[in-house]
Amino acid sequence: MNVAVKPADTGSDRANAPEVMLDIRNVSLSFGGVHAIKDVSFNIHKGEIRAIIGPNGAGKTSMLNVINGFYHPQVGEITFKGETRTQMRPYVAATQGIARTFQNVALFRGMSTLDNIMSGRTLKMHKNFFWQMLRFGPAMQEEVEHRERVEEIIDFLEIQHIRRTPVGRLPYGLQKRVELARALAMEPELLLLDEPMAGMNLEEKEDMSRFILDVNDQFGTTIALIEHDMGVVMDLSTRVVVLDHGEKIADGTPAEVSSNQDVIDAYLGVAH
Amino acid sequence: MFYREVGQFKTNYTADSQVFPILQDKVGIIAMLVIAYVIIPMAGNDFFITTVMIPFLVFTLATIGLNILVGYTGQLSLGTGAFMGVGAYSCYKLTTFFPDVNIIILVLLSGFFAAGVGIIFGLPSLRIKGFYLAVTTLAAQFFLEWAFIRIPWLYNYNDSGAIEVPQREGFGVILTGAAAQPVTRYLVVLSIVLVMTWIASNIIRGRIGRSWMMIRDMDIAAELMGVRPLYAKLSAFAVSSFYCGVAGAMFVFFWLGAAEVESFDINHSFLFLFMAIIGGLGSLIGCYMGAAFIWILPIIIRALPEALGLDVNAATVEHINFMMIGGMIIFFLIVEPHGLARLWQIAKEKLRTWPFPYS
Amino acid sequence: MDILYNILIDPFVQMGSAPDFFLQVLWSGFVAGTLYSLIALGFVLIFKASGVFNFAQGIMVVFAALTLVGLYQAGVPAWLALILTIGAMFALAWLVERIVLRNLVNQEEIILFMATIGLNYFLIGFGEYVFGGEPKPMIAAELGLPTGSTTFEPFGGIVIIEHLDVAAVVMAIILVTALAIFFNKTRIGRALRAVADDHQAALSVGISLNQIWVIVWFAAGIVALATGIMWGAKSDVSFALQIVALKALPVLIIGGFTSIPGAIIGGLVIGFGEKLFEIYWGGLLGSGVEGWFAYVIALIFLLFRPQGLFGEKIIERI
Amino acid sequence: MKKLLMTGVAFATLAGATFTTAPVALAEDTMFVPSLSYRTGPFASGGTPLANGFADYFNMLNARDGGIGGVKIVVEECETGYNAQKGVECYESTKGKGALVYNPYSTGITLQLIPKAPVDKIPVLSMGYGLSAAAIGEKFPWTFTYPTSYWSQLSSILKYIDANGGLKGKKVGFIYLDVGYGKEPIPLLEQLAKDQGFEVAKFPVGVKEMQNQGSQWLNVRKERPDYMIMWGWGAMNATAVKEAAKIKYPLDQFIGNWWAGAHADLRSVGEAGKGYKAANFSGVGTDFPALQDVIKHVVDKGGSQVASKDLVGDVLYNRGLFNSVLIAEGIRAAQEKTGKKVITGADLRDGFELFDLSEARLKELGLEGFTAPIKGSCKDHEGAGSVFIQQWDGKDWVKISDPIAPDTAVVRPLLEAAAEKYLSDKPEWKTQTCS
Repeated sequence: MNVAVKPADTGSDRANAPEVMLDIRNVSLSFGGVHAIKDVSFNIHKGEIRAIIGPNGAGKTSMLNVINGFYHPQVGEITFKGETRTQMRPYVAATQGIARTFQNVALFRGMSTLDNIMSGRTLKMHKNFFWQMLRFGPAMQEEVEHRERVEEIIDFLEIQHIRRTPVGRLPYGLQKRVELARALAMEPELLLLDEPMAGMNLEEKEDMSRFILDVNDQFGTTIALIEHDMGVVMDLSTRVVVLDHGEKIADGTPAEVSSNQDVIDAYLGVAH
Repeated sequence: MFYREVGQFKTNYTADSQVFPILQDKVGIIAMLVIAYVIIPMAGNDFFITTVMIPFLVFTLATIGLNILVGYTGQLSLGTGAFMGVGAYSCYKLTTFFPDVNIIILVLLSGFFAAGVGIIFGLPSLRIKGFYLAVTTLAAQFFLEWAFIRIPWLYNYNDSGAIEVPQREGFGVILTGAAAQPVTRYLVVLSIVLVMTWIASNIIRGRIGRSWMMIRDMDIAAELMGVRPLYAKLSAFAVSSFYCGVAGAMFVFFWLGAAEVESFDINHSFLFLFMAIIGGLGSLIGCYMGAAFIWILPIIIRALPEALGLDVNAATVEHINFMMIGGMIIFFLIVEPHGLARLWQIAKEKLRTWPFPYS
Repeated sequence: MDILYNILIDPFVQMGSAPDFFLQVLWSGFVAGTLYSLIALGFVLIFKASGVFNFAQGIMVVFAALTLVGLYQAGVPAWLALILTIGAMFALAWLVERIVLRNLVNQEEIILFMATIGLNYFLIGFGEYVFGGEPKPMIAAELGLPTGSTTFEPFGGIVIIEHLDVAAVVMAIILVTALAIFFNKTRIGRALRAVADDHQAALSVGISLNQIWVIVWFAAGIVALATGIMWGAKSDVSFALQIVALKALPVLIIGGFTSIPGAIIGGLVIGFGEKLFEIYWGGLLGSGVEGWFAYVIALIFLLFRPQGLFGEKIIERI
Repeated sequence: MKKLLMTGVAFATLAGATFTTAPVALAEDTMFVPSLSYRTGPFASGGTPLANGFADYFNMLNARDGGIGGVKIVVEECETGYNAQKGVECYESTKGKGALVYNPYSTGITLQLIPKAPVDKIPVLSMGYGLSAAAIGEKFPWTFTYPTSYWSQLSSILKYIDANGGLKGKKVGFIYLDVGYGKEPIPLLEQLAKDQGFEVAKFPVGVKEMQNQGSQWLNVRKERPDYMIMWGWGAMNATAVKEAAKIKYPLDQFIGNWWAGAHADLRSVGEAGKGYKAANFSGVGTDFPALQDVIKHVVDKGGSQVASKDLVGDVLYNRGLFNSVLIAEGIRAAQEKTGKKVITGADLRDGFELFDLSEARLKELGLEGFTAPIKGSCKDHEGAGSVFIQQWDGKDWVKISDPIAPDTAVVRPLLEAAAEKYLSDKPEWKTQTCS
């Protein structure tokens, strides 16, 4: 086991101490007798791209589920934007600006691409039931305003041509892109991406990598991503945290992590 | 060739999000409205208006209510009949207390009572899904049926145990009771149903409707995107029950004239479910189609032997009717699970590309 | 205070003051519960193996009994009528698989559920068309079922035990044991359990789903026939029985959709519960509470244990 | 696409066929009597013999006499399934064909039709069912409950009990189908209990529990009533008698009303039901010239829907037949009064008020001793007919009492009060004054 790196130290090579957006401290999560996460701590800085990697069953997705409130850890606390909590409902996470995509695409299959992305604006729309009923005046105005925002995202991700298509009919790669669009429509401060490139070919991966970098640059969105493709991880991420069997085995820059013996062992397997 | 949108451009998002963005559709709708408002009242006989059109429209509204819940929010309900009963009984009580208030206002108000009851029985949906939820709606169905019998206050202690529609006027015309003209009742029902369909389509296309569909398609993802299941599900139950309640009040006040609890029994709940399925879950136009299909088909089956000069026993016709409905449901589920609405949509798409089927 | 007394104390006073009657109530609850369990068992068999929530189970009970009685009335001897009815249930299972299930493979559960409601309607029309709508007496004596009753006299009162009810209980026990042996000891039974656990895996080891479906629907048909005979002997066979059969749904909620012991215990809970509640508390509410009591119990149960008595807690994944 | 077209074409054809040919022109010189029947559903056991008897008598008149006054009667059945909603549909779909009168065979449907009758000018004849208060002719000009109403009947049954064991200080159990029909006589029962000093215990049976009455009979055991009166219908009756026998309730103290005493109900109970009693107002068996004519002209010629000849003469078959007799007599009276051969619903209404089914007339009709004489008037729309009590001997019904007249002196004022109450919230209701 490597030396646990203190949050303040990891960013010491930067000129200004970076602002910590999300801080996870000693989180443990178990289902019945199965320990999915064991005493894991790490943090995410504002504006960085943070990768979470690890072999299958390492607890990566569970970690994301903990971050956005879908699972409630038994032990530990989470501080997001200075606010500490042990439990919260997922929609609270959404209101605080956490958006995500899913490992197995979780689009709303009965709806068109446009409606899927519009659904990302749910939290930003406030006109009451009465106006919704009439779809007139303020409600229509609101609908159009948000439609404009959504169209910007559609342009940004280059999916204009599938606007009206029910998402169920789209190929996998495009579904992933629509899912990203939907998350972006929430204008999140922290974007969680669960294997955004799984099952994609090289070209699609390149596109997706470009979009992720663009999002980070243009909107200043902080990103946490799970990814298996090491090349992508090394290229995109600012810092990497490595999980194995629910435990954190390494944390640092891509270069630091890739040379870490525990990580190599975990990936290649080693006789204990 | 005839159904083409070439050259019909939209220059703003308001125009782009219309219900009927294509000119031909607009013409069609106007034609339908003319038929509904002018031709049917003038040409239709009492039988057609009372036995075909009024129940068809009332059932359409109930089906819209059910579809909001099942088709748009994905919560299976077998209690539609009972929620309609709540509407009918509350309208009856309201008009007893306020005999001078326009009955149309009371019919609409009674929807709120149904909505309240709907919310109460919708509460379990926060924890359970699917068939389990269906069984809890059965609890609503049977409990309310019992209440309609056991609480005599609801039917004003009538010896018969039935609610009997009194004569009521509105806008200086007799609207309910035996003396009300079928055409008058028809026009009232038609207007209410059309306005409420329009409102339903607005809600569904807006934020609230989207949040229902998010819950339906993937409730976990919906919650992670900021939809509160509590609000989304209960609002669906409320709106759905409101529609069913208004439909129930119209069912009794503008059609039956008197009703016992059997008019709100579980068979009715199934009837509306069939209408929603055959019409197409998650489609408003499908509600019209499903209601027309399920309602008018038996009438045709019943009238057919006579029209063809066959002497068939009334009971046999009824048996065939049951078999036909049962068979049709299975047939539709196999051939087109998304119902008549999808067939209609496919037909339109084909027409759009006609005569080039592969374009 | 009076209300509290009537709810909390009076019923128990009544139970204590007439213990013979209390025993009678318990017995009738037990018998009703057994029959609920049997219907629920039919549901569970089909749900376990094909994931279909078979709404038509209740109508299958009526249909089986009607076929039996109808054949007998048409002049077929009782034993032959029984064999022919079993044949008819097999034909029904085969047709359902051929016409409905095979064409609806991989559809959503709700679509399959609706299809069984369609089947329900079809069977009502078909049954009445063939056999007529009037209630028919069950040919209990001809099938060798006991009649008459025995009167016990405990606590200075009387308890009447119908021989037929005893037969119903015995039959239920035999049926459940037979099913247990079938599931645990035979090759087909094990295949059925494999299918229940995982369709894909079962397919991959060469178990034919179609065959399995015919078998479970047939098994459910047999259970329906047994239920129909017992229930028909208690009251006549007619389509009014179908609504009673809906009571199996709350039984399932309590027992869980996939658990055979759950179906049995759930049935008994509902049977005992509704009889006791109706007799000792029903009067306070104007009686007739039996109609919904089972459902409300199921509803309350769901709020605390959504997965049923024997179901496992579901961990949601995404 | 092809599938779609085919479906569309099929439906267009169906719809076209129906709506273009639906108004079948009736040939000259017939009168149309719709029969709202139910041969399906849980009440089919009662509805089927009723509908058979109803149709067969008219067919007999057509075959034997060439109709009534030379005009043939066309009977058309419409299946209601004992469902009020379907009943209204049947009403709406047949009233345009010149329907003379409606016999809904369901209290629920009757209640729906009562307000429609004066508007459409078609009388409703609810023969021994429906709204008891409709017996008051001044208040309900368009509704008739010949030969007697539920309330009158109940008073007859109570009279019978009083004469055979006494009523004062006893407990009377009332088990009833929990719909409009079963609840209808409760106000009278409660009133009479007060007046005559007996106790009442009520046992409602929901339509859903008709065949599952275990709890009701456990409650009967708990309450221990001295007598049981049943207002049952359809599958409920047989189950009730079986359950009563099971708990060893003395069956000769268990009396059903006239809808709870049919062959169809008790045949399935058989020996076990021995001793059970029921009220009746129409003769049993085929020992009447009129019934022999029905067998000769209709049943033997295959013109009837009865499943077997043995079923002719059953309680409910004869009841349905009696219903036709009442209508036929009403039509005759109307023809006499108006001098027209083909009458309208309004004429028939007047005919019903002139209605006089005396012993002599019954004999002429070949129905001597079939029922007690009935005489209607403008005031009296129930005819205050008597009922007799019959008992099941294990195989057949045996008449065990003379006709028992209702306690009109007690019932009539109560009926009048009930009629007042019915009209109280209907300011627009049209009554009539009788001289």
